[in-house]
Amino acid sequence: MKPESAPPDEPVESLDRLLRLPDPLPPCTRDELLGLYRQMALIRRVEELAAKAYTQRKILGFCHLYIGQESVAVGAAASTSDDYWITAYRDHGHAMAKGVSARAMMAELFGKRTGASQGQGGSMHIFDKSVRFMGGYGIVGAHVPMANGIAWAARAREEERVCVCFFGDGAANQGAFFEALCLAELYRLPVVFICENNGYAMGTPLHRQSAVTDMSLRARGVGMTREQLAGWDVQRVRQRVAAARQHALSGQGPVLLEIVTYRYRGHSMSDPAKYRPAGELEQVRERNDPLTLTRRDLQKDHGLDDAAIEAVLASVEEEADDSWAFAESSAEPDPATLYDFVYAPQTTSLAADTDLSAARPQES
Amino acid sequence: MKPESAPPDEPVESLDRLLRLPDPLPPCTRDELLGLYRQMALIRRVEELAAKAYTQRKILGFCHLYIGQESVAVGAAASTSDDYWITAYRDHGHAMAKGVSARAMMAELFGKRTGASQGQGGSMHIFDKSVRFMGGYGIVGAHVPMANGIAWAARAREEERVCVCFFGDGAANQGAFFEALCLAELYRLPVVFICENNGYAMGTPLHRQSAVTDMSLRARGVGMTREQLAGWDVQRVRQRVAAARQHALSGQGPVLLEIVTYRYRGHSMSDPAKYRPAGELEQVRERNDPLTLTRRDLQKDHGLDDAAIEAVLASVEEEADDSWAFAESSAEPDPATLYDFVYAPQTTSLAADTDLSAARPQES
Amino acid sequence: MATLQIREALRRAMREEMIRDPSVFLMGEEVAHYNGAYKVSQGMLEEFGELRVVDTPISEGGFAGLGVGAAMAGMRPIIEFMTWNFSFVAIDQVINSAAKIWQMSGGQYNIPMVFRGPNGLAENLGSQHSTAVDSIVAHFPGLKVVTYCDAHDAYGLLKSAIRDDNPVCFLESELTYGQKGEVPDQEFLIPLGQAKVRRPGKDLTILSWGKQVLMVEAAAAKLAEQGIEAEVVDLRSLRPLDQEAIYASVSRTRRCVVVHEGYLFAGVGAEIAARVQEVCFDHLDAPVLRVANRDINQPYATVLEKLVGPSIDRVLAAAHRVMGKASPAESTGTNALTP
Amino acid sequence: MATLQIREALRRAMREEMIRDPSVFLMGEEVAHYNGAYKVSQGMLEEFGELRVVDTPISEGGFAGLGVGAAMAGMRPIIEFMTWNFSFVAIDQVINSAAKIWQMSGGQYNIPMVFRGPNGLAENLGSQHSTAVDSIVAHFPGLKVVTYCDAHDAYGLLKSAIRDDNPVCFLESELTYGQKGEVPDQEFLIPLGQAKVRRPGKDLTILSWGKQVLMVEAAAAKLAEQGIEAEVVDLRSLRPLDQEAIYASVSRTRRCVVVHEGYLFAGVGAEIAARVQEVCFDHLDAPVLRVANRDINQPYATVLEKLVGPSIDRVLAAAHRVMGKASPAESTGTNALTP
Ligand SMILES: Cc1ncc(C[n+]2csc(CCOP(=O)(O)OP(=O)(O)O)c2C)c(N)n1
Ligand SMILES: Cc1ncc(C[n+]2csc(CCOP(=O)(O)OP(=O)(O)O)c2C)c(N)n1
Ligand SMILES: [Mg+2]
Ligand SMILES: [Mg+2]
Repeated sequence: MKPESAPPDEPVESLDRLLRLPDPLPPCTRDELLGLYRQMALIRRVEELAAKAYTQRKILGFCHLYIGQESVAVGAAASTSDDYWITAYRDHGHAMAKGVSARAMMAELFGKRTGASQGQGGSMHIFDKSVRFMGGYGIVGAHVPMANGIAWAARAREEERVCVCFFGDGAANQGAFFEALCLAELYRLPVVFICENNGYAMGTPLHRQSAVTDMSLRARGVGMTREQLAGWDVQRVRQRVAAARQHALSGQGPVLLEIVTYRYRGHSMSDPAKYRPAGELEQVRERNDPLTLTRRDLQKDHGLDDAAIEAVLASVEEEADDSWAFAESSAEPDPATLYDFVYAPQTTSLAADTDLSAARPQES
Repeated sequence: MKPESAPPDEPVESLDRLLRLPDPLPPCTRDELLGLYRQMALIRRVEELAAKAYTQRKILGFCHLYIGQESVAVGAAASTSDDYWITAYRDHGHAMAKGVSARAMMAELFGKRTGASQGQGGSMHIFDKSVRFMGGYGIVGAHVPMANGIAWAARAREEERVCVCFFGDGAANQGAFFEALCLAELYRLPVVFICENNGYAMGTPLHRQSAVTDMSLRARGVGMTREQLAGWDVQRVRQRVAAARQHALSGQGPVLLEIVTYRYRGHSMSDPAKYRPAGELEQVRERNDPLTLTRRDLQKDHGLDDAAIEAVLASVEEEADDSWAFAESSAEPDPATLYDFVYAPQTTSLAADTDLSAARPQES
Repeated sequence: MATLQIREALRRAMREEMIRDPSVFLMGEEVAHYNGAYKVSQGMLEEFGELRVVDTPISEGGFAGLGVGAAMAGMRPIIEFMTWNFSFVAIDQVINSAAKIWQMSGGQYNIPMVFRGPNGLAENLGSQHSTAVDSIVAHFPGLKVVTYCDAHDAYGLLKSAIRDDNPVCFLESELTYGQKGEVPDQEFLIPLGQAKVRRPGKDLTILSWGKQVLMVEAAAAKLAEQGIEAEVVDLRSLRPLDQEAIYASVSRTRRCVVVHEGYLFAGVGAEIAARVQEVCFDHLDAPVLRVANRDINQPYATVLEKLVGPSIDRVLAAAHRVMGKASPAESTGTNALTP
Repeated sequence: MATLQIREALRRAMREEMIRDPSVFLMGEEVAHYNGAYKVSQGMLEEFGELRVVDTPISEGGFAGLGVGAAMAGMRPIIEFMTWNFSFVAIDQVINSAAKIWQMSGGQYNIPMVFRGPNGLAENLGSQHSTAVDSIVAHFPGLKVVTYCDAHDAYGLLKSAIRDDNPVCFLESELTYGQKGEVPDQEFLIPLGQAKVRRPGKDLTILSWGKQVLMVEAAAAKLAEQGIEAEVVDLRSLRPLDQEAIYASVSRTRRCVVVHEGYLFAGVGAEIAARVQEVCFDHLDAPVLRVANRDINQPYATVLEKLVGPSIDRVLAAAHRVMGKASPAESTGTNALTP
């Protein structure tokens, strides 16, 4: 109960605990950084090919490219590789960063049975249980509550794992997002919520969809720990996601990280993105391109020469081309499987086998 | 777009604009305060009779009493009598404070055709168009977005009216509530959101349903102006709602007022409210009862004697008793009207009558 | 053999399954400290603790989604909607997440979970608190939909629902939580998807489910007094639907009435009528009739409310009609014939 | 007489009604600055300004609820769901608020508003983006449910929907927004609740609505080549349903097939089949058959996707079956007969 006198109405700063943890990881070694660079380059190259395949109608439906945002998924993967991930429909980058092969990715886009989701899901619904990639989802905001359940399961089993949940700035207007934040904080669940603020929800710039444009502030209404950071630098993303993970696992509650980023393409393949102010894209690409920045770091901090970088890019090119060839040559799903995806086959025993000796007498 | 460098991560205080407006109204005159007292007493008395009628099965279904919270509705009505109101299922106090007669209220509870909603609505769904009472609703949180639309209409017609929207502390966990706050602030709608924090959502005390127990903080996540106040004193409620109304009408955006209050009865008639800590109810009733406090003010500040107060209470008693008699003697709804409430009769013209001279030529 | 209230039978099912399998947990509004809005989970917090019997804020979408995520990650959540009326703010999680993840993921993630809570009329609560969701949830492939009419079936079916490896919507009723019935002490499970003949008969088949079955049995007893032997079949599971049992009975009796709560239009009753007339066309001596809610929103006042749902009188009238005994068409309440 | 795309016909209807009545406004995601996700509202922001053509954040429940409130307070909102798939996060506002307020308030507040947007399959979008909501919204009394198959009807029906004094769910289709048709220059309105015979025929009646009508017409043309004269009826309005038109046609042809997109189970097709068999029982020479989506969630891959929905082949097979020409039962895709 509240005191009888009028309660204070000054802001309570303890409710705005920023994520004050220092960077927890040692800096990337040369090989680690080169690995992150290669992964970002591979995601970009695979998506460039996907764009091409889309214009050839080998890929159909919606196709939301992640180009420009690669540092977020790859930086996050560098510190949460063994954790659970869940994301929205712009999921190619997340899936590949988490471990889905270029082949399985491309084959899914091509709608083939070798695809990550056997051709059932398509671009928006990449899943891979083997790497704890819990999928991409098409209803904006709806997967955010699911992250809590995944974290619930991990905690119940005493796994040292968080659930990392990616969503967009637009999604931070959905009731599902808000309810999920409330529940996560109430139950102190090990979730790292990552709002990838790329400045737009489809054609709507941030300031026209929200009165607050620092989306990490959403955390304040529910008392959650928060931080906002620029996402261009894959190394910084790696560190701050590591810090958030550490916070969430410590039992102090979940974290909302807002990571500022930018998408180079339209919302989906069918969006010409005419709503951008002139020069905006060029400026971001010029100053903040994750690949360019990392290449610079590799050269400046780790002494890599152009030839070494080009060799990496060549292997990326090869892997991406191979994914296309693989997808193209894979078989279509078998129509005989049409009804296989209604119910999962029952494997849990339905026998009367419960040992009730542990049970207290039944109250009546 | 965000700057390329990492953005600041200190809280931006401008987003927490508290409601700094001073009390806008002159203090209550003696007659005004007596009027508020009478209204609170009438609401309480009618509800006490409703409780009695419920045990006699003259009132059925759910019946959520407002006893203890009267100062909130009555104080708010004192400064928004001509505005639109909308609320949840605990709506008897709001309806009567806004102008629904004791007779229409009681007859609705009795399910009679003379009831405020013709016996169609019952306790949870009191409506009265003639006093801009837009109803009580049964789905927690769902009416909060509707408040925005009512305010939208008022603004579009350039009425000098706000929509006052009442809801509980529990409702402040619903996605609908959050979305409504976001939209209201984005569109700067003239809405006064009043969270009546009575400490419980059914049997769950506040601290077990929300990590944040100052519910006005919900406003911070969306940048809305907010204030928290104790609701025991009907005069203070009157002033702060007036201040909020003034803010909302000034074009500066909506306000979230959290008004701390307490319900004396269980959640509904079927709840024995065993979950309260021992002595809590007694303490609140002893120290903070709205009727007792106002009676004290009337005597201390306006020199009313006991006899004057008792005369008011006698007239309240009479009016409440009359409402029972009226409800009891009213006719049941006519079964022949069963199908009258599916579709409203069409009164808008369906003739081809649009004057298109104002229209620009149709683009093709 | 113990005599249990339905709420006790449901509780026994949940307790046994929670003892059996640590991945089962119960979550919902007021399920823990308050012991359940309708006392179904009485005592369970004490027995299993706060991590397995979990109170939630009023955030149906949030905790339904939490359940889906937990199910994906290997738990077996039981998500209680205080009533199914409130599931509409969470229905996206039921139909777009729970029902589709097995399919979208190409068969990688199954969703072993139960959504449960009271459904349909609970008397004088008005239109926002009286909705039966049967037809909504049964519309979507990927979900199972199960209900019961007595304590025995409530127990055996809920146990199967909890063990089912797919999402199950389990529909209960406030009005019958206190209804008593015999439940064997020995553990048993009732497979989902099997209808049960409650009363054999040769003259017509009355199909129903949920608490309406008891009303239908009372109607059948009256019909018997009039010399009409109605076969009463409790479908118990709407998804999967025990089609064979339906067709077998109707082919034999050649007449069929479907009785259910909830809106008539595009309801499960319509589905059954559509199937029966298709499959049993040559065996039918009369059209399949439906007795469901009249096509209006539920009013508060008793005098109106009691006209809306199925009733013995309306079932009798429909039965007489399919038997070819003239009966005023309007009393069947099928929408085709009433306003 | 102008030839308009369907999106242009819809736009014309909205523009005219907004010119006629200042209380009409359009609200939804991307409707203003982006000119509509599917360009239905192209140019309307420029013409009517930001207070009448309103972009929203991604908060369907929030802005649907805003629309309901505005309608109560005397406005006539048109709420666009970018697609109806996203209405499930807002469906509580549609079915528990919009549909019920007239009733709950005892006839004080009517809700003159339109919820509109594309519905059903849009090709290769997978199961979360391919749902047809016809059966969900039609289930609830208090809502009207309207759809169209060509530009002419799109225009005339949307105008009536906007002027209707009750909440109307208006179902469009991405796939046909670009489809052209003739629309008279003179203003006209088409009353809601009137079916339209698209092709007269004597041998069987095919009932359909929405974009499936065009496919059904193509099927009817093929049937004609085979000497079977199918009457094609476009229902246009599912609520209110033009029952008389249905019964009149079927009583004459004595055979009926219902064709619609969306899930089969407890769908509007089931409702129609249930009614037709009840009312026309003595006139039917064959069971009423349904051709709807197979009872599964929509897969992404084209090779699978194209097997799910109604198709000319499946309509032909159903028609042959009701005509008594043997045809493999499975190809009708009715759930009663296929897995
Ligand atoms: C509930 C719902 N509403 C609308 C949509 C249509 N839609 C798909 S993506 C999108 C924009 C999302 O923006 P944001 O969350 O910022 O993510 P981004 O696309 O920028 O990655 C919209 C409106 C949807 N899929 N789901
Ligand atoms: C969506 C929804 N969920 C659950 C309920 C059941 N319910 C009715 S009132 C209530 C508690 C509401 O608490 P609060 O918002 O604090 O209002 P109060 O009753 O204290 O006035 C609950 C859980 C409901 N009516 N609607
Ligand atoms: Mg974005
Ligand atoms: Mg409360």
